Amino acid sequence: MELEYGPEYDDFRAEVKSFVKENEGVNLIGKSLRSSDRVDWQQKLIDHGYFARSIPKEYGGFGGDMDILKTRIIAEEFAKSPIPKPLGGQGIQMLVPTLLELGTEDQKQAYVKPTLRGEIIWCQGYSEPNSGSDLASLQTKGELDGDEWVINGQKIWTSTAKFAQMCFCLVRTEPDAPKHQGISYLLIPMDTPGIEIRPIMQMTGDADFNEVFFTDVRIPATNIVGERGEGWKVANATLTHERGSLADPDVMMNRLYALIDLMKSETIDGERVIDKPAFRDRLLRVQGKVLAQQANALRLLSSSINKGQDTTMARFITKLIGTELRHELEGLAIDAMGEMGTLYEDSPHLRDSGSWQMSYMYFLGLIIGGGTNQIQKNIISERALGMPKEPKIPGA
Amino acid sequence: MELEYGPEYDDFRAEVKSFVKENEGVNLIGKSLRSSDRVDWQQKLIDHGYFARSIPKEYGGFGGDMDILKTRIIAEEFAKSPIPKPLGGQGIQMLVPTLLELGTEDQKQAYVKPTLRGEIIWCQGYSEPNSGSDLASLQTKGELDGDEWVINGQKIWTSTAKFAQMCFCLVRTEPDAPKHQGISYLLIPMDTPGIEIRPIMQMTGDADFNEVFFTDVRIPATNIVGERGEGWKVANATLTHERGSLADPDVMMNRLYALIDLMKSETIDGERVIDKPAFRDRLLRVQGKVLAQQANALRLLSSSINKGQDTTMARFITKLIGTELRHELEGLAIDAMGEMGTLYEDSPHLRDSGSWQMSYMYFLGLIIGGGTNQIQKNIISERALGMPKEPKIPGA
Amino acid sequence: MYFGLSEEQQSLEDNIKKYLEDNASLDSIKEVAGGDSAKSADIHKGLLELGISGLMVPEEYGGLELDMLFASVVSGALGSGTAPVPYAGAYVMAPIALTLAGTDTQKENWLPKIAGGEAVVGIGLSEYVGAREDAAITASGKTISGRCLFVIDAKEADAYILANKAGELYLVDAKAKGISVTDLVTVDKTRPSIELNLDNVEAELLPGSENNQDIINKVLDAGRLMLAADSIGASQVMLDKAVAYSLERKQFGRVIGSFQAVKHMCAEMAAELEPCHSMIWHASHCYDHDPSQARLMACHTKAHVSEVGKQISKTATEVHGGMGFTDELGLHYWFKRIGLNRQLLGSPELVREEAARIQNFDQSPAGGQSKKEVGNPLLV
Amino acid sequence: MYFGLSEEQQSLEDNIKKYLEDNASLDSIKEVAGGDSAKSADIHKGLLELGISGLMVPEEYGGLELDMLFASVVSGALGSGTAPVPYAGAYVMAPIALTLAGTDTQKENWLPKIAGGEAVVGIGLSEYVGAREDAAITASGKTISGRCLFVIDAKEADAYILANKAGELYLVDAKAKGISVTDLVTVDKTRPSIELNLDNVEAELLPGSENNQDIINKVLDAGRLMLAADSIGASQVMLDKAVAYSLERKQFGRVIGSFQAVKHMCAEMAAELEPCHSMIWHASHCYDHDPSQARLMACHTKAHVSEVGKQISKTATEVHGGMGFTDELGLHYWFKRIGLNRQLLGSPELVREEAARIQNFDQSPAGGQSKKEVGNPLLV
Repeated sequence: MELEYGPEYDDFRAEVKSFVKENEGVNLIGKSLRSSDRVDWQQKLIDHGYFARSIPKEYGGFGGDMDILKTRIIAEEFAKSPIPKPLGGQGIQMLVPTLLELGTEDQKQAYVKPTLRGEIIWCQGYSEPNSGSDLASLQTKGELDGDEWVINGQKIWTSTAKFAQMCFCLVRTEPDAPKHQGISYLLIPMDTPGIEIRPIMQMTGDADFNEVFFTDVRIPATNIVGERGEGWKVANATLTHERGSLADPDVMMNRLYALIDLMKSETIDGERVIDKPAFRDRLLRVQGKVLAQQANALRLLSSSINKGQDTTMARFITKLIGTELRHELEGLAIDAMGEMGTLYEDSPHLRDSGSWQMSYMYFLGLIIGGGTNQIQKNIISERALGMPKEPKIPGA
Repeated sequence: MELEYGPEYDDFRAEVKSFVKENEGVNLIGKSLRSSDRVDWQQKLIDHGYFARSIPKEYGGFGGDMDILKTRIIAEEFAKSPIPKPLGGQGIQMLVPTLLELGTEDQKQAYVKPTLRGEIIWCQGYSEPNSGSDLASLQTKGELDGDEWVINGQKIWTSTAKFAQMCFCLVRTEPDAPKHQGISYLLIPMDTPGIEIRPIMQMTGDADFNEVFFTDVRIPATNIVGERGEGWKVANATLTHERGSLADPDVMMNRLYALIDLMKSETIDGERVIDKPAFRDRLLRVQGKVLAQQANALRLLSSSINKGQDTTMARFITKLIGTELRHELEGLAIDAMGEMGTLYEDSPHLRDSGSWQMSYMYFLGLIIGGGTNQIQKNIISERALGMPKEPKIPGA
Repeated sequence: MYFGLSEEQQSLEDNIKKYLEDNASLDSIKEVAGGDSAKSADIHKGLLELGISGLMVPEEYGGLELDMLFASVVSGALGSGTAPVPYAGAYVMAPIALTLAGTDTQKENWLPKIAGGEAVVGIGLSEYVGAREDAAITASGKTISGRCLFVIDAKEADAYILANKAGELYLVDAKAKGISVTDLVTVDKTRPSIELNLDNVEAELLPGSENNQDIINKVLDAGRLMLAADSIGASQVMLDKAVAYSLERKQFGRVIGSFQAVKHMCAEMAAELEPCHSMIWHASHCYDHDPSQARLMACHTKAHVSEVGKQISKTATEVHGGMGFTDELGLHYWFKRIGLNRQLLGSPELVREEAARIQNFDQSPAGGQSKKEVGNPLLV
Repeated sequence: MYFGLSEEQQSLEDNIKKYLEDNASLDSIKEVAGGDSAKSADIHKGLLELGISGLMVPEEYGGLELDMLFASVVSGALGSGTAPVPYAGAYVMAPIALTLAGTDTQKENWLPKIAGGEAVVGIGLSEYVGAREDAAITASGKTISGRCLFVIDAKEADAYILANKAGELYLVDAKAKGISVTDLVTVDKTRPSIELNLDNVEAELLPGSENNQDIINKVLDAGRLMLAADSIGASQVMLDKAVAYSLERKQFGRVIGSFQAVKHMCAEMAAELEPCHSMIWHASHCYDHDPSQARLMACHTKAHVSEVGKQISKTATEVHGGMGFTDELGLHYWFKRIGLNRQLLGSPELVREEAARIQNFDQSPAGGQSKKEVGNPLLV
């Protein structure tokens, strides 16, 4: 057991700290996406190795070694300051690793660098109205017509569709193959004629997601990653990525601190909520769970550095436990505020910009999204505990 | 809404009260089962209509009308006194109603009266080691050989096997029929050669249940209730009876009162546990649940008196909710006592004869027994919510 | 002995549900949530015709003088339909407060108007229940000053009944000088919340409430029962919708309602919710007919239903998958209504503490108020 | 950076588990539970040969002077096998108390014997943690009197270390005059509990503990970590057994582990339990290397693991169906061991309250010790 990162990393942290300090004046609020200011900032981060650190130089990355601890130090130091964070999003987290592993040289050249620089924003076209938990049953159709794919169908839960230039999309191209073997992974420019985007208004009052309709959308035949019918495999590499990223324990811990602060400042008849033992005990139960999650995350971090640590289970449970716990934590905050906890939007007396109600609902969405927690339990029992898959039902 | 029972019942209650008062000296502790004192007491209760009230006189009952409220008044008034309670048990609760509905005249004549009088004690032979939740898969075999059934096989969870004179038993007599249609309901004298009883030691330290082994056990061919192959239907009438009886809300309420008392008398550093708000809040949560259950029970009581009240759901949930709640309640008592709550058997400082630990474990047994709570959830979803049964798996 | 709804109660419930189905569709609720006050006024008008305003008003003042079970039944039906109308405060708590504590003049001035659907009286007890932000009102001569948060049914009300910390009730005309009304925006768009700031506003004490907390407690109990009933109605709809959706929605070649996980989620919701129906009936009955249990039952019903409702609103949303998160299906209107009910008139921890005080847990010795069990605890 | 067990720790765990598999089979445990003390002595002897008694004893007194993570690893392995031997008190808490607070003579008298497996020292902190039955000891001159309940590892001990309410620790020879030992019978038959009654019994203060609660807290933290580790080990076995049983047991023509309900019960157990392994490692590490977090982590680990263990011991029993309720399968030995661990050295509510005091929740203002989140809380 050694929780120190060691002197090399202390030096690195000092370097990051000084970068952060030097750039604390940078402010991109109000700058539009893909504006030169944003792209320049992104490039600066890449040049310093604070972003795209292990991606080869030839594709626009920093070209360094993979180093999870440095990645973590960067995240920690950036989190302490209001300076602009490195870009995230599905293009960077899912598409780039996929292309680097399975894309053609042309695809890597065309897409990786501008994606890293923020010049191309991607959206993900996976889920369909009738294919949620059972994603592999998706029906959006792609037919090869000469040297073009013709795409018809509908996607849903597409989060950045309104801003995206490109969509990485799962499309059924081999209708006669078994369902997992009939899918291809296509790259679709969002300005292609025949694409319509409709935002989905959600319970939080925002519309973070969209439906995307494809009607005779034609794209070049070369816009496929991997072979025809291999799209399921191509996508699965990146799905793994997504699940791991949903429950950052540092964010959870910060949220717990904010809850403690809230319970110290919120009062009932002049008495602080934290001084009411029934509330306090609920807080402490949550704190215990958060600390357990934090330790689990340390173990995962360690296993990504040190070979040979088996963390199958520790990894599979993070989405389930993380989303449920966060929902519970936000719900406790609402109870601590009582009536004031129901305030929302721009109400007078609103606490913390309404983030508690917002997160309470949003994390219910995350309990559902990204593989519902029922699917997560299937996965845990089957892949980590070795229990049997649901038996096949005739005709299903 | 009318919660009073009305003047007729007030009179009846007064009558029962006076009976109870007159007989408060009766004490059967130490009298053996089936002793004449016990049989006489049982007969006295029948003569007054305090037991077997609605069972016809010709079969040894009181011959009165079915009157749930009177039944309840009797139970309430008897519960307040240490006088001996009317007999219970599976013979009276399950076998007698079954025989009255589906038995031959000879069977009714032979068994009902002595069962009511406590001269015959029954045990139930349903579950088998490989047939628990899937009871209908039972394999104990019955073959007709001339005018005798020859029975071979094994039963388990047979609770009163050691004292019983008779066993009502489910036996596969039609091995080629579909599983629900190959079972017969047989009545087996427990002194028949070839029966062996082995007690099952359980987690509470007691052995309330047994395994019963049948080896070439021969009984008269006439010892069948209903037709060959109809045993599943015959048994199901009585299974319904069993499920309803597992969660008496009066017992629950008394147990809650005992818990409140416990939390008032138990102290930590001289402070009463009930004065510790984290414990008190847990108590109040449990109290809320108990009150909800009590109201549900009032509704069920009402529906058994008043026609036309739909209580399908209210009835199906009682076993699930009642056993879980009771287990929770007992567990809270243990926590309230802390270390003292782990004491058991004949330990010094033992509270309430160790009943909290005993019940905590016993109710875990009841969560499992009588149709596990997972099976209960299947039943609720299928029969009360109209959701589909588990699809048939090929080969299963 | 009969435990359940009477035919009249059942038919009142059915009528209101039917009315809301026909006149307060999800689309209408969305319009109201979007700010269409004409729409909510229409719905309100129709419900007034069904008699919701006169249930609690004595016959001599033109009301129906029914018992609390009627009021709960109506509240449950309104919760089922997320009805965007005043009710718990205006038509239950306010008339009870006036009837129990008002002068003849006060009653004559307001009760007939309430019964006739001509006046809405909002009610503000938050300070008494547990003051947030140090909101408080103080009386001085014939005026009161201070702040009341979360005054129920007070948006566009004609008058307010406001409590101070001691539980004394003041009647204030909404047009009186010195009142400023601030909208509070909550998650629940079906029932507006407001804050009142009062600067030497003319006010009449309801004299029965002076030095007598029994009155405000009776008003509070009634309000808590209404909120609980509303949540039960809303929870039942969420469960029903979840079951229905699970029988339509297919994944992996079967309806999701055939998966044991989904079946058990629904069974657990049903098992928690079903006793709540009986509980609110019982508590409402005790309100009128069993004073010894009335307060305890009201507190426990409010708290217990709030916990069950929270769980159901989560689980039912989960059964709906991604669609449960959308505005299109609109499940969140019920989710949020249950969420607001949970916090109004005391969140569960506060209400349970009150239930403990009612039982004198802090004073009485062991064995004091409870009966010891007789016999074997395993005899079930 | 490496978060996890070292090779030495892993191999120590494996060795103890292997030893218990070979020498403390379920049949052996049943014999011990039935009163066969020779059997438990045998198991104890074998474990002493594996070095369990010397882990916490400084090298200069013949011990291994290892860190707390080793002790936790051993405790987890003992919990896995429901090992019927002294450990948390005799070989962890007692040597820590002596090392931190004893005189040189006290150390010389006892530590080598503990390390060598020649002495068992029981430890009684119940009064300090939360006195039941007003159990208390008082010192007068060189003697102490009073009562200690639930003295850990004290059955057949050679000496006891007992705390008073102030947290001062007294060392008492088990053969001293005036001691009477009473067996307490608990549900857990693998570890005996006793009560001591003391009547002017000769006792030595461990002088470091005088007016200094840091010592007893350090001893208490260690004990809580051991109990938590024991429960984690036992819970893991219950989960493993449940999964294994579900893959053997058939109903309805399929193994029950293929039913989604059973799969999800197991998945939920795993999801709750898995982080507990990391938590006990982290808490043990903090015990030695991060004093600012050590007490908080020990309290939270004890409380959290107790809650998880309670749930798992219930659910794993349920997965076993009726067999889970029998002595034959013996699952209840783990169930009850987890049950006793939950209550020893403070039940969860008490320990959480202690965690609150450690964080000064009762004093510090908002923002005092915590950092405010930066940025959007939805950025995950």
